[in-house]
Parts: sequence; structure tokens; C-alpha cells
Amino acid sequence: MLDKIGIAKRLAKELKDGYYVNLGIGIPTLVANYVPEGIAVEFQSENGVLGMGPFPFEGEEDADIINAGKQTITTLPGASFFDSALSFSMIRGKHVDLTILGAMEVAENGDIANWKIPGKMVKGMGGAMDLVASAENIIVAMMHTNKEGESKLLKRCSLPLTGVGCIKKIVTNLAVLEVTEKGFKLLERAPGVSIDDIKNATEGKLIIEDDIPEIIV
Amino acid sequence: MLDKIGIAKRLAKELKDGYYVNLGIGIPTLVANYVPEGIAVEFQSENGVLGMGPFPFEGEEDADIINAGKQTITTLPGASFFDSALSFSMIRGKHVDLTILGAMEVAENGDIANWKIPGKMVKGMGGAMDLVASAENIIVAMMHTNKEGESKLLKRCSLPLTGVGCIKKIVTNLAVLEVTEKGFKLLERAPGVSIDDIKNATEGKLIIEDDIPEIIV
Amino acid sequence: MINKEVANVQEALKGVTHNMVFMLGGFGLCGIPENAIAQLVKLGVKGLTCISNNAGVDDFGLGLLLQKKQIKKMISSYVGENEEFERQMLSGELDVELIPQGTLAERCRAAQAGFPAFYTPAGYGTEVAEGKETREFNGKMYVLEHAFKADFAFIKAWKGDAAGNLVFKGTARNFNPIMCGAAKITVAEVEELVPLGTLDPNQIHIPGIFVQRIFQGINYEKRIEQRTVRTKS
Amino acid sequence: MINKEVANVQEALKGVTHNMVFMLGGFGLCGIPENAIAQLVKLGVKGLTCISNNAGVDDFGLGLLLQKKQIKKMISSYVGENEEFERQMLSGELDVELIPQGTLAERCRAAQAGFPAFYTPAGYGTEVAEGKETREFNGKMYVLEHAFKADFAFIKAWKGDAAGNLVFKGTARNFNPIMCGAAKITVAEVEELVPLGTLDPNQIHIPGIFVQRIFQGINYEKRIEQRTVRTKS
Repeated sequence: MLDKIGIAKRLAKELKDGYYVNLGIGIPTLVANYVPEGIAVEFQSENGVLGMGPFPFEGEEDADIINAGKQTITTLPGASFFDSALSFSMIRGKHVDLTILGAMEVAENGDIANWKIPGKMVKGMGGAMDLVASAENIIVAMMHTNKEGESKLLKRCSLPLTGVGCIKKIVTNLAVLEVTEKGFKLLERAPGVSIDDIKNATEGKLIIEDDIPEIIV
Repeated sequence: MLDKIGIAKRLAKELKDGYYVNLGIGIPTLVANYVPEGIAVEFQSENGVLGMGPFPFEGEEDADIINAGKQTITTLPGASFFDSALSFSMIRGKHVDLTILGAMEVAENGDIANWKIPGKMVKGMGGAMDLVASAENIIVAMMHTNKEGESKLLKRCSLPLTGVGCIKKIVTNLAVLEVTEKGFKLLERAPGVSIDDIKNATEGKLIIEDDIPEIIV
Repeated sequence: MINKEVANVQEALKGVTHNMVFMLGGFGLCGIPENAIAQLVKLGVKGLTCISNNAGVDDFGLGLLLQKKQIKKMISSYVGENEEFERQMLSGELDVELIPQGTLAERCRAAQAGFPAFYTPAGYGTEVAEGKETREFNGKMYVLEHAFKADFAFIKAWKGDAAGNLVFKGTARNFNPIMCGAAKITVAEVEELVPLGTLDPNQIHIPGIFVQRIFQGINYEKRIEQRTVRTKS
Repeated sequence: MINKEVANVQEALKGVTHNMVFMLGGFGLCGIPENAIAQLVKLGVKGLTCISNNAGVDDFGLGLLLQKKQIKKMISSYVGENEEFERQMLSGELDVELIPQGTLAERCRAAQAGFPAFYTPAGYGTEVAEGKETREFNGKMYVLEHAFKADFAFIKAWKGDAAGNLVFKGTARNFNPIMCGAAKITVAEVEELVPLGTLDPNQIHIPGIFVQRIFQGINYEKRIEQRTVRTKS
């Protein structure tokens, strides 16, 4: 089974040379720490920065330079700041090549829910609805099951949707899956995780063809 | 009768303190030379400059600093440059307080034609269609009649329209007129011009109430 | 030059009354109009509708207005940092409209730019699109969204001049530039009011035409919401 | 940093073929991509559709492509400075679509920003609106206009870096920033390609994400169309 770092490391393999990438809050943010050697990627944050670097050294943090998670950050040479309209022009206009974000539920038809639990939790969608409605290449990073042990890969989402039919790939603590017309196609399984483990943790239709290799991180 | 300078001087009286003003090519451009003492106005040019100053001194012209008439210009302290989208945000968003532009024809219902003579002349509308469709306060500066002596203040425009029902006021070599629901209301007459002269030169409905004072420039 | 400078926040907020609709710049606590918010608390105006990406934290930013129950309705994209907000929302005291961040941005920009409406893909197929017109363009579905209407926009800039020209710093830019001119009256507070002619005309983020009043702000706290640092090894 | 730098105009225009749709920055002769235009003449590509506010003059700017009859269709707002243009248009050799300048600008920006369509008041009631959807919002009539689609955008900037970040000068900015990222491939030529990290991140007019290729331009003529001066008294 993968831990959060493991999920982030596996996600990092999805980065390709020349990609502009938007990372959501949580596990996705960790991906920035594992960019493969020899490729160039730039990280965009929808609050208005391109070319994000690591956290600042203690004492060098600047209240005016944060990411979408409200964390203090630094920028790399070649970075730029811009307003919220231009930031979403990048997203909506498909200039961002890859979006990685968390989810509460993903359905076998590619629907995603990650912004609201009616009557319980209403934090808002932030930029997530724009991201999932616009990007061609969206990967969800999440635990395979919730705290109650229930599957988060469903036939249909039960929570209010963030976007419809937009998720292409999912990386969980148990597996890597592709969303296909037929359902969740299992691509890779986490070390020490059996096909049956994944079947038991997946409510939506699971498609298993050929041998399923182990995730290498 | 007023000459072009006279028309420009009369138009300058329409400027009010705090106005942002867009001046069209031709007579309107001259208005900038006659801003009344003691008021502050700023001139916007739709190619992307606010705070235009006079022409540059010989040898100081800069190919990168022009107005919408493609003339080399200077800027005043407090000026700014911006792209064409933001420029038309100023215009469409009603942030420009006064637009003065030329016309080939104006109709008694406020329609204006100034961009095309089918089969003869097609220069294009430039920013004129955005200006007349957006601004609340549009004044036309033109000769009362064309080169053939025909009235340019018509019942209905004969040329392709630039905008509908948008002109509020007209300053010509003969008169100042307001476009009202009933027709062209004569407000002032040029020095040495009789009411009959104006009647003869106006095809559209002319409304004459009370005494008509002479234009003071 | 048309002079937009006013002496202080009191003068800048003249005309503010109960039940108005405000736009407030900022993302989280970054780039928020601290002086204007403090003055709104002092004025005690109530029944407010606030358009702002976030709702502050319990004891800072718009949280200060929420504490005093001055806000009737929030229009935001993310409100997850504020317990008092959550309490008022769940109890029904506070009306909340959550909309996608890019839609929020563009509805501001549409108001600034004189566009009544535009089509965006964000929110299609979700409850955000309920009751809204949807339409297909080139095989993809879009939602019709409308320009905001507001009485005042409260803007925080880094530098500005008496002509109302503004320059922003870092990610404190966010919604501030696109809210300028998007309300009937735009009030800008700046960390540094510089002499006219000091700002490079080529490097002005928002020309003064979009700003009605500008003043030198004071006592900026610029609180950091999530202080994340590395240690030097 | 993602490197967008290419060696020269030849490399920058790789993939350009006949019958393509181009966007070209510039207002009049101010801020036009001189190097790209010269290379298009050399390549001899024909049947082009050019989206550009103006069509150059007889012997400069897009006039150079018109002379060689490489342009099939012009989409512009104002074309009054070019006799060869007028001849080709009146003879029917050249297809011309004239649209309001603000609409032209926003159709570029919509393509850049992923908006399929928007409502604008410009042209309502005129032949520009013929065949187009019109609609009332708040008692005023608007016309539905669509985002452009183009193969290449040719951009001229003042300064740029290898990351594709661009800074423009004066009114040479005009349509250039809003055409960046509005075509499949955006090619920027710059007067000065500066080392990475030289440009202030706060003062970049167009972030490199909107630019696919950037090169150091050469031999700029920067012709002045209307030289108007005062004499020192």
C-alpha cells in the first residue's frame, strides 16, 4: 500500500517535459518535491503565480507571496504574477497541461465530487470547478476508501458534483486506474496489494485485463 | 460660420472637470488644444494610452508611442499604456465620460453612419462602433453639409450605420443641435448664420424653440 | 491629471450605507483592503452583500464584519477558514452563494469591461448551473454567467498615485485589478502613495480611470494564514 | 523553467503552410511582428487568413504579403491606409471581414481565455450584426460574438526571456498580449531577449505559458506612419 509520499511519487511520473502543472491542496502539493530528473515543468497556482519554487527559508516569508493553499512560497527565475482573470485564462484556455487534485468521490463515468457534503461541510469549490471543466488532463489523487472504509470509486457520485465526465486517471494508495468508457480500468497495483484488495475497495465497475504490474515509485 | 478650429473650440466647452475623453480622428483631435482653464481632463486613445499630451518635439518622436490616428504623441505625468482588451473595457464599461467623433451622416433618431460608402470607400469602423454602442455621452463634430452641399443631418441615414439611436449632440460649422425624441433641436447658431441657413442645410426634422443664441467660442 | 486622492479612509468611504453590495479584493488574507474593512466595522453598516473570493478568518479580514453580523450575504468561491462563518451559514443567519473561482473572477471582469454575460464551462452539470442557461459550442457544454453589480469596490494595492494608477505586488494582486471599475465607486487603499509621474506608464497594472478614490493606507498587519518555511541546513 | 527559445525566425515559423489562419499583433505599423512578416514573404505561403487590426501600408507590414497576393482573407477593424488592399478588395481578389475594434480584441482574448462566446453591444443594429444572434440584457441590446480560431499568432514584444515571458513598450502593446495563447502556436519576436531572471515577475505583461516559441528579432525598422511633431520655440 502506498502512503501519501508514495502516491505523490507515483503521480510525479505523470509529469512530462514542458508541462505546466496545477497542483491541488493536500497530496497533490507534495508532487512538486518529486519532479523527475532531466525534465522541466512549471507549477501554476490559481491565485496568480507561475513558476513556484519551494517554501521560503525561515524569516524570508512574504505575506504577499502565497499559493492557493495560502502557504508562503518562493518563486523561481522566470516566474510571473498575474490577476485572477488571467490565471483562469490559463486554466480555461487549456494552457495548463496537467491538473492533479484531490477528491471525495470519483464515479466510473469520470464524474468527481470534492467540494461539499450537504448539511455537514461546505468549504466551497475554489478553482476546482474551473479546473475540471477545462483541463484535458486531470488526475485525481486520493485514498481509495474513506475513513469509514467505504469505496471512493463509485458507480455514481452521491455528493454534489464538481464536474461531469472529466476525470481521466486516478492514483490511490492501492492502485492506478484509468477512467474508460467501460469503467475503471486497473493499470497498476500498489506494492503488497492484491487484485482482490482493489476489487473489494472499488464500488464502481472495475476492469482488469492482462497482468497488472506493481507500481514502481 | 465656424471653421474647423471654431468647431473644436465650441466642442471644448463640452469638457467638464474630471472627464475622461476619447477624441476621434479629424476635427475632434483638435479639441485637445482648447481645454478650458481650471479643469482637469484626460484623453484616452483606443490603441492603448490614457493621459495623452501634445505632439513630441522634432527628433523626440517614438515609433512605439502613437495615438489611434497613428500620429506620434507624448504622454503626461500619470499616463498609462495598456492592451486593446483593457482599452475597450474602458470604453464598453462606460469609464470614458465623453466621446467626440466625426460622421458622414446623422439621423434625427440619433443613428450615425461614418465607416463605409458601399462600392466606393471601405476603410472600416475601427473603434467607432464600440464607442457609439457603449458611451452615454457622444457628440458628433462635422460639417453641416457634404462636399455636394447636401445635408448630413437626415431623417434617416442612407449609408450603412455605425450605431443606432446613440448620438445626443452635434456641433457643426453652422449650429449646435441636440438629438431629441422629436428631432434635431437647435440650441445655438454659428456667428453670421441665420435660422433659415440652418433650416436649408438640415434635411431631418429641425425643432426651433425660443430664441437661438449665437455660439460663443 | 484628474485627482482621485482623498485624505483618509473616512473620506474614502463616504456614501457607504446599509444593505449595499461590496466587492472586496484579496485571496485569503493576501491583498485584502484592511483599512476599508476596519472602517466598515466602525461605521457599523449592516445588511451587506460581500463579493469576495474568501470570507477571511475568525478574527481578521471579512471575519471582522461577520463577528459583528454586518454581512447578510457572501458571494465567494471558498470559505473554509472561518468557524464563525460556518456557524452563521449552517444556522441560516448568513446567506451564502458559492461560485467557481474563475467564474467569480470573470463576473468581476465583465462588470469592469461592460460585458453583460459570457459562457463558461465551469460548473456545467453541477448545482452551480441549476436554473442557469446552458448551451453547446463546438461540442462542449457551457453555462451563461452574468456580470456582477456592486455599489463599492474596495481595493488594496501596493503603490498608487493621485491619478488613481495602481501597481500590485506578488499574489496580493489576485482579484484586486479586476474589481477596479466593476462597481459604481472604486476605492483603492495603497501601502505607498507615490508622487505623480513616479510610476512607469508602461508598468501600471490598473489605470486611474477605473478608480474613483485613492488614499494612503495605514497600519497594515498583512497577516500570514499558513506560514510554511524551510530551515537553512 | 520551460525553454521556449529558438535560434531564429526560420525555426520559429516551422510548420507554417498554405491556407493557414494567422493572428498578427500591431496597431497600424506600431508593434507589428516585422521578422515574422518578412519570413512569411520568403516562405511564399499563400491562401492565408490574417486576423490583424490593420493591413499595413502598401510597402510595409501586411502590405508586403498583400503585394505578393499571399492573403486570401483579412479580418480587421480598419484598413484605410493601403491602396493595394483597396484595389484587391474592390476587385474581389481579397475577402475582407471588417469588425469593430473592441470586438476584434475580445474575440482574441476569448480564444486566449477559453471563452467560446460573449455578448457585446458593438455593432448592434448595423450590418456587423447581420446573421448574428442578438439579445437584450437590462434593457440594452447585445450581439453574440465568438472566439477566434487560428493556427499561429505572431507577436512582437519589447523584451522577453527564454521562459517566454514578455514585456511590451508604449502603445506597441495593443493587440499583442491578447493574441498570445489565442492560436495553436504563439511565436514571439523580441527586440531584446534578456537573461532569465532579469524581468521583474511583478511586471511581466504576458507569462510564458501563453508563448510556444520566442526569438531575438533583428533589423527592426519600426516605421512611423504619421510623424507629427512640434517645433521647439
